[in-house]
Amino acid sequence: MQFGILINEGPYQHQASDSAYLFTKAALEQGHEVPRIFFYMDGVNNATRLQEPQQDDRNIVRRWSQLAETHGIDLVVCVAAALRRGIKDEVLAPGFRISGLGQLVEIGIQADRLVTFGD
Amino acid sequence: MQFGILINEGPYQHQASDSAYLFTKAALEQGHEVPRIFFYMDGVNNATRLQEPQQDDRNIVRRWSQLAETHGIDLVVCVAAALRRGIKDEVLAPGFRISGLGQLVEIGIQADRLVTFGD
Amino acid sequence: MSDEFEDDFSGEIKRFMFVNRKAPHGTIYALESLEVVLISAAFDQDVSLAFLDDGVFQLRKGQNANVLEMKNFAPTYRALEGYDIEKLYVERESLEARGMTADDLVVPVEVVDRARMAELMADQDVVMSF
Amino acid sequence: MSDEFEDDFSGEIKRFMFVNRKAPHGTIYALESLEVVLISAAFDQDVSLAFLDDGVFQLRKGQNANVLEMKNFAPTYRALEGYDIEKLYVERESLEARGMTADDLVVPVEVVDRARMAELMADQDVVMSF
Amino acid sequence: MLHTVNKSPLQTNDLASCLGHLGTDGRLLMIEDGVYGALSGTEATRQLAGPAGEGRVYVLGPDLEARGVDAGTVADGVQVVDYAGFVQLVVDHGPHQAWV
Amino acid sequence: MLHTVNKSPLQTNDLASCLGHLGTDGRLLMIEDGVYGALSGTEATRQLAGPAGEGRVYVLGPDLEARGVDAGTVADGVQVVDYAGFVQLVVDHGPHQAWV
Repeated sequence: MQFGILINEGPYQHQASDSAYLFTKAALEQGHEVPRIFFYMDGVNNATRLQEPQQDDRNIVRRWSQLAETHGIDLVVCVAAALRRGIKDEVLAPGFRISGLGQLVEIGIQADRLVTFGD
Repeated sequence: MQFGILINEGPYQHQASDSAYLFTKAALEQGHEVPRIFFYMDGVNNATRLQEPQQDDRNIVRRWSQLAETHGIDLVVCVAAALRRGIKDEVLAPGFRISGLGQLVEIGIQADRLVTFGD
Repeated sequence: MSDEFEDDFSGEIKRFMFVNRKAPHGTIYALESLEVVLISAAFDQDVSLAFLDDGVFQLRKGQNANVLEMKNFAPTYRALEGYDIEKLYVERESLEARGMTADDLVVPVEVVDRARMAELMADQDVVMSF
Repeated sequence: MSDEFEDDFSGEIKRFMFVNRKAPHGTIYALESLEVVLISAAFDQDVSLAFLDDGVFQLRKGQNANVLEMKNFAPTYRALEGYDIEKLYVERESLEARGMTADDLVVPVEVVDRARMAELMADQDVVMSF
Repeated sequence: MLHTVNKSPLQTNDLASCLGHLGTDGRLLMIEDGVYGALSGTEATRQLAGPAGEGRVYVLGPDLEARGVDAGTVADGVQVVDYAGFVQLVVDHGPHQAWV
Repeated sequence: MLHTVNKSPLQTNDLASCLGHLGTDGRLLMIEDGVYGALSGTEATRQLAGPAGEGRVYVLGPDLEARGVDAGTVADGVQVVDYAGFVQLVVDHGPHQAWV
């Protein structure tokens, strides 16, 4: 089955992006496909390569990049939400791209399930 | 009277940083002093000069920089919170500086009032 | 308010429901829900909007967020009809708990009771909840 | 867990209360409250911690956030005594509503009723609420 | 002490918890989504009635106006203040406690 | 339809509102801070009892464990699942609605 994932909150502040990661990993392990993850609102803050968590903590951004590379996931960051929060191409981590909200509606249409993580 | 301000949420997602701005402006207009504003947790996302809100929307980061310049406010961003969210010297807007949590406790001690805005 | 247009998108038609449960202005959820709704119009899907709990406050008349230097997006709900988005459901129990009626809202809506709202939700292909 | 030390800071002593009302792990508030508490120890202030509403869950025994790949910071509350932070107040009504008692907590605390908690809050110079 | 509540009482228990800790001298100011607590004829009206009758409950006018709540219709005893009034409440009744 | 609730029922009305819209066939999964809804002997226990008795209520085990709630002590009828179980619930009962 194909899953689309929507993430509406930033890393570390809320558990949303942790839950989304663990859900996505489990879905892939069960043989499902996750063609696209859409980062909206504060969710765009998951995409900055400048982040540097403490040594004993998880690296949320790197986890996304690695998952995307291994499984060919399209990590899409909402352009309007990103611009107003200072997420631009120059700070984007590997695997992320910036695009429009149409990419969210599109995955909603194309995927079998859309799963939302927010606050 | 001297006010310290604590902001725990990022711009646009929550009203906290808007409320803090309007409160600070009102305090200054009434002749009070605001020596320091401390940005903690997602509040550190108020400090990026890369942000570019839509033309018809308020520019939250620029508002802080201008207020700080006009009134000599010390805009302090928590270093640990900033690092894990990708807020570093290279993206800091004018008037902001990165320092430790001790700066928050210090303003709590020195100011007559500490006013908190969060979620 | 849109970032792009995808008028040439074609495919199956799904029932999309946007569920709005948060008050406006305190968080950006209400505004960003409306942004997705407007974009969705370009995809020719079967779109409906549900307002319940504090979400009914999004449609309240007389809002003026400009006093907070914020965007005043409530009038945009009146533009939805022009995008052929006409299914706006508002929960009766939510209105009543807030001392409101349909007359307090900026647009004509269909007021439904909780049981009917639950049926409408269960009848969707995609639910986006804000 | 500290970013810096300011042992040489001197000045007046204020009564600082850290009010904890949120559950741990769902948001970072609980963890970051604890970080400020630890830093405050270096300033020789009169520090107390209040746990009420879902904040009492922060002290619950048996937590293991590592299963979520998150920091497991509950044991750190046991280190507070070493920083001479010994005033931990937990609200009785909040515990009871959650089916908990002081035996369910990772550290010894003073359980107080709501009226007493209100008095303690009113008696502070600085309140940081997380 | 000045307490602020910034969440709707119809969505969270923050207002109720704050009122339970207001004591005999505390002041309450409702801000942001908390201003819905000032709507008359709701469950919150009943909870607020005591301290409101004693003149200890305030609501932030700009947040009311942003949300389309007429300042003339707020619950009995609730006083409407602007941001300057918010500042003055902190001055007169501080310290501040945010029921976030 | 699979509904998820991620807030504590002691802090917000999300669980109550979700239960009011579960209908006769909906499933509920409590995640994140929502797992406190599975504590036995609380107000939430009573609210959940109906659908839990029908086997339609689940709670995410890893979120329970993170918070120190023993999976063996959850309220009657509430079923504990892991992330694989969460995925399967979406497959079996989707679409998904998040009561955020």
